[in-house]
Amino acid sequence: MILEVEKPLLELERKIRELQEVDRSAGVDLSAEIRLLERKARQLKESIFQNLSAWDRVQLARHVDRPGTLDYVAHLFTDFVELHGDRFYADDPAVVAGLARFHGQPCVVLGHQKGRGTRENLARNFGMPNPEGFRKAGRLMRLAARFGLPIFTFVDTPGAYPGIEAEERGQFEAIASNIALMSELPVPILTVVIGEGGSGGALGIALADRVLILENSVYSVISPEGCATILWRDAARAEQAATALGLTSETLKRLGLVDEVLAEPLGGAHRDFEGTFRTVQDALRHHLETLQDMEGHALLDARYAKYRRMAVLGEAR
Amino acid sequence: MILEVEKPLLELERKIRELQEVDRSAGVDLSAEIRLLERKARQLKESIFQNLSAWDRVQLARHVDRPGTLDYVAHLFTDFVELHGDRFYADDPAVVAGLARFHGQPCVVLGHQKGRGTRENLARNFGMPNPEGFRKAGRLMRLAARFGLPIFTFVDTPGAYPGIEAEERGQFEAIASNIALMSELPVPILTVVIGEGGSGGALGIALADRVLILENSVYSVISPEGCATILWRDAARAEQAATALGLTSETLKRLGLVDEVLAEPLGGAHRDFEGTFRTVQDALRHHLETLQDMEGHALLDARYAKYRRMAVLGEAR
Amino acid sequence: MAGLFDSLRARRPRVDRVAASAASSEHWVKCSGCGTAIYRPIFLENGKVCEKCAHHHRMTAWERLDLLADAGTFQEWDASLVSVDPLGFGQEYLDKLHSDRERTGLSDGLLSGSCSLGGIPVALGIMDFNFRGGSMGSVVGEKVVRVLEGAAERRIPAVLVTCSGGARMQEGMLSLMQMGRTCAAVRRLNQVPAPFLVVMTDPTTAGVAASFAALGDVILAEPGATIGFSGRRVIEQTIRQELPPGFQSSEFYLEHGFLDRVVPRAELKDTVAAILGMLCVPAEVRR
Amino acid sequence: MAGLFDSLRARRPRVDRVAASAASSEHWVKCSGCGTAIYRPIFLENGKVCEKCAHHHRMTAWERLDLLADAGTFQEWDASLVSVDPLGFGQEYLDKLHSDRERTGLSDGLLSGSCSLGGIPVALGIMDFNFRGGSMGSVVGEKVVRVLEGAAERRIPAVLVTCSGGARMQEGMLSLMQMGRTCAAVRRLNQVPAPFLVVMTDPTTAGVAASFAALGDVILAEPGATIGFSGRRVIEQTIRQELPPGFQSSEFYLEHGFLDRVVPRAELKDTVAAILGMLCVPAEVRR
Ligand SMILES: [Zn+2]
Ligand SMILES: [Zn+2]
Repeated sequence: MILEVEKPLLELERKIRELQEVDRSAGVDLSAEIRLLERKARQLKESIFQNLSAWDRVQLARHVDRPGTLDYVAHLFTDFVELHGDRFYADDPAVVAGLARFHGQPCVVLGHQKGRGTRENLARNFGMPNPEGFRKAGRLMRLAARFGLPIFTFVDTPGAYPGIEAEERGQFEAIASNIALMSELPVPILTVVIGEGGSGGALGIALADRVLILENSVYSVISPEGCATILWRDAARAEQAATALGLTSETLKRLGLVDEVLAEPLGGAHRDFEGTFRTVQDALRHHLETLQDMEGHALLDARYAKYRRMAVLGEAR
Repeated sequence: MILEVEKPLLELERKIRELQEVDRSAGVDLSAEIRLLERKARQLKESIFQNLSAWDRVQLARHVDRPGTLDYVAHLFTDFVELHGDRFYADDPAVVAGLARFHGQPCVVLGHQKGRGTRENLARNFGMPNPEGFRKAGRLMRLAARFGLPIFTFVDTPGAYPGIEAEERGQFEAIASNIALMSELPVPILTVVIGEGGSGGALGIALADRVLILENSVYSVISPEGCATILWRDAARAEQAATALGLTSETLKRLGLVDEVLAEPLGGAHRDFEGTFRTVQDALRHHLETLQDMEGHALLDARYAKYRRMAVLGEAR
Repeated sequence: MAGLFDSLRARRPRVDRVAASAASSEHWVKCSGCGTAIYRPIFLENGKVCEKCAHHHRMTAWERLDLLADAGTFQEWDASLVSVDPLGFGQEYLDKLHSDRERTGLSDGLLSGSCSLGGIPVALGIMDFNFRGGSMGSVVGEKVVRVLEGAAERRIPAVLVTCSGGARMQEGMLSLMQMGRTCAAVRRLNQVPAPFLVVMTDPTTAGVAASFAALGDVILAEPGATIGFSGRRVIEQTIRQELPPGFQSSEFYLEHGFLDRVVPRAELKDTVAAILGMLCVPAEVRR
Repeated sequence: MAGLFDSLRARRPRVDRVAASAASSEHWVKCSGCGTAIYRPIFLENGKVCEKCAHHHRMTAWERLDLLADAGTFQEWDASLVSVDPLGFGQEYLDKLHSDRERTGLSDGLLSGSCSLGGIPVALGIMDFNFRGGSMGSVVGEKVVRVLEGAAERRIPAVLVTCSGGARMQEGMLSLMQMGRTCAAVRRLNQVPAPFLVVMTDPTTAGVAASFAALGDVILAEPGATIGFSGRRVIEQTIRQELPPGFQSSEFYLEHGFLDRVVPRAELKDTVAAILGMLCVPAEVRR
């Protein structure tokens, strides 16, 4: 998957590889040219990634090669034991959840999981949970609360699945119950928006003491396409809608809706998994330490106070 | 519906009515004969109903005219507002539940509901709950606990529904969760077995501070027919199984598995609704008063202690 | 149900204009259920329920208030709280807010306050579809939270009548966060405990359905209301087939276990009062 | 998984006879999954799992103990608790109890005690199908309750391995009540809190499935186990059609959301230990 915005960069990188190949195989010394191109590539990268539009960010956030929940689980956590099922109706593969250790500390970790490739994507329903996904998450979060374990959630979904059966089985109830539940669990909850934060489907596992967001992730009340359709009856104006919706990490931080923006390696998370994991890991470790010093009651009060503030109000006259 | 055991009595009562008719319409004085027959009928009634076999009791407990949960709700309670739904999958008509007042005291009341007649029976699934029925009951019992309301449950079911979808949606989980829930709700729980107490489907709403049972109700770990099939591969020996299973009110009281046996009017509950309602009402009122004097903690300890004792154990050597 | 709207007061001159917008003429209203023309005074007398097909037409928040609150007991809260344009959507949006305020006599999409309801003191919030489709932005969210907090403080029931297409898109993620804070406020009310009763009216969908509206101790709905998370069009596009009739109606969700009762408008107040009467924890009531 | 049953001790001479009952000859076992004849030492070496089709054959409680408990750590509880005949079912039943005791080396259908499991002190209960089909009467119920209470007292995890067709019919309603008291004991353990882990093996049905077995903080199952509330025959009679293949299997219930994991026997101990290690609340451990 190649994004429009990355194309000049990828082109340059291809050229560098060609020169390197010639340099090596033909015994011609092209090292000066290569260095020059490499410097150019670095500059281009910087200029591209320092000037990303909201729409570019949407593309990056949806990038199929971007690390997903299970990638973070595999690299930031140890001893992961995936647990299944909502104890009511089904196991939803669009949400993965389980017990694990974070720096030795037992915890519950869960998140939306998209697939890579068509088959996996179908199995994972493109990361769009049915009610059972939210209920599985809720069950495991209750388990965490019972045993005093911190909860880590990773957000990466286009949204809750808009299907007939999902509606029949109470998609609205499942989301609401989870949000409410997360407001009352007396254990630290840390959320990272690692890709696409799709509306209620995202918030359904994202009411947290700390909501961190990767620089190029987005988090939006509605998809830009959906917004454009409603506002202008034209899905093609999604780019414009993306800007209007204020869905980028910076805007969310400015409005106080997320707690920290995590810088991605230059070129985006999908171009440097290890660098991304380090950043996320350090941030989670730091925030977990702060939260673990708090009593359950203080934690809940602080959580409530944080959300209590999330409104911009006017006064008439 | 006429039970075998009632036939001689009904025959005699028919004769009395005939004589009365003749007496009235033909102007012949038959009052002496009528009095004689009435005395005979009373004696017959007593001899029949004081010598009921376990199998007779099974028939009486299943009698289609026996008062059902909604009859008790209508006559013992006021202000009933039926509430629906388990908030997960469906509303199960085999279980009715709602808010009501018992002698002015707000409460939650619920129970299995069979139908009268084929159509209603189909709609009510013959009083056999699906998982949703147990979950609705559980939801309302939690509501009761939140607001400190006592809970009344009425048991009258052949058992939990043995269907494919019921199994798919976790019949076993639904029953277990309710039983467990009832052990931890710090409000008085009073149960009356008003008809058929069918195994786990009954216990699913019947773990209570007080379990009362009407004289001719039965409560059994398995239906006599099922037991006979397993033990002797012959459902026709159900009568024998009924005796062996110890499913009558007296046996249950003797084993300490129910708290009180409520005498039915002579002839059975189906022959005197008003009398039956009075008995049940008085008993519930009495027990509620005792329970309402207890703190939540004491209530739970007493409830646990009561069930803790329900075992007959031997010691080897 | 005679004289549901007897107590219309000075502040609500635009109620009639709102009702009129759906009418075929000034004196006649065309039922959107069966097409019958209904004489407006009769229509209003019947609480905007069609006598012929029982279709429940949308009510304004003020009309709903008259339906539910005991006459003369309502004290409005937060009447001057208005929406701003935090994301800079632009003048068009601000103009619409202004005209909706004018048209509805509301500060935003929710009317709230304290009143007594069948003699029971309650904190009451009523959404109005005529104000930006009842969409929930910061102000609606804030007012819902204050209704819930107000009820918790006074240890009285909270009653919320929902009527909303979902989040206020123009406030972006601020509007999504209203789901979070209203749900959290419900849980605080639960812990008091004080009863929380929801009345879903047409429509109650998306962000409002998937937050506080789903969390009532008891959830009632009016007949024929549209309820659900995803919109019909989105679902149809996703599954590439038409939706069955009755899908996402009140009756559908009653059957699927997510509503306690579907209550005709004429019985609504009595039902609400009966339920609250049984759930009310005895407590000194400060108003 | 070499030497799963190395530590067979004096008390368990009848283990082999039990296994032999399903065998085609003394030295060969016929796999009930695929029909393959397996050399008995290999069969036992593999924990009674068929190498060819991976069918998990039933284990005795003692074999299961060797599979799960760290060698030499098991201290049996309530070894002298035996069933009586409270309803007077008769001598035939008493004789069966007697011969099952002889045959299994168990006092009744459940072996219980304390041990360490992967280094973690636990209260452990293991049901044995060879004792009256693993049916739960007063003694099994009592022992389950004591495992749960023992774990609660010591603040250590409870692990229950289920293998049961349901209630002990011959104890009538006494056996039904075991559902109530075991569920209540689970909730007391939850409140400590101490972890409760369930391993469902073939079969786990009816009264055992519908009570404590369904309430594990984590519920594991062995592959291919039959799980459910109602028996196949009862369901087929009710709905008058045949049941689909795989119905009521472990895999079926994993898909339907009622199991956390289906775990092959070879991985069972490690999985249990890993989970308990993460759920264990730090506490002074008294044994
Ligand atoms: Zn009409
Ligand atoms: Zn095999």
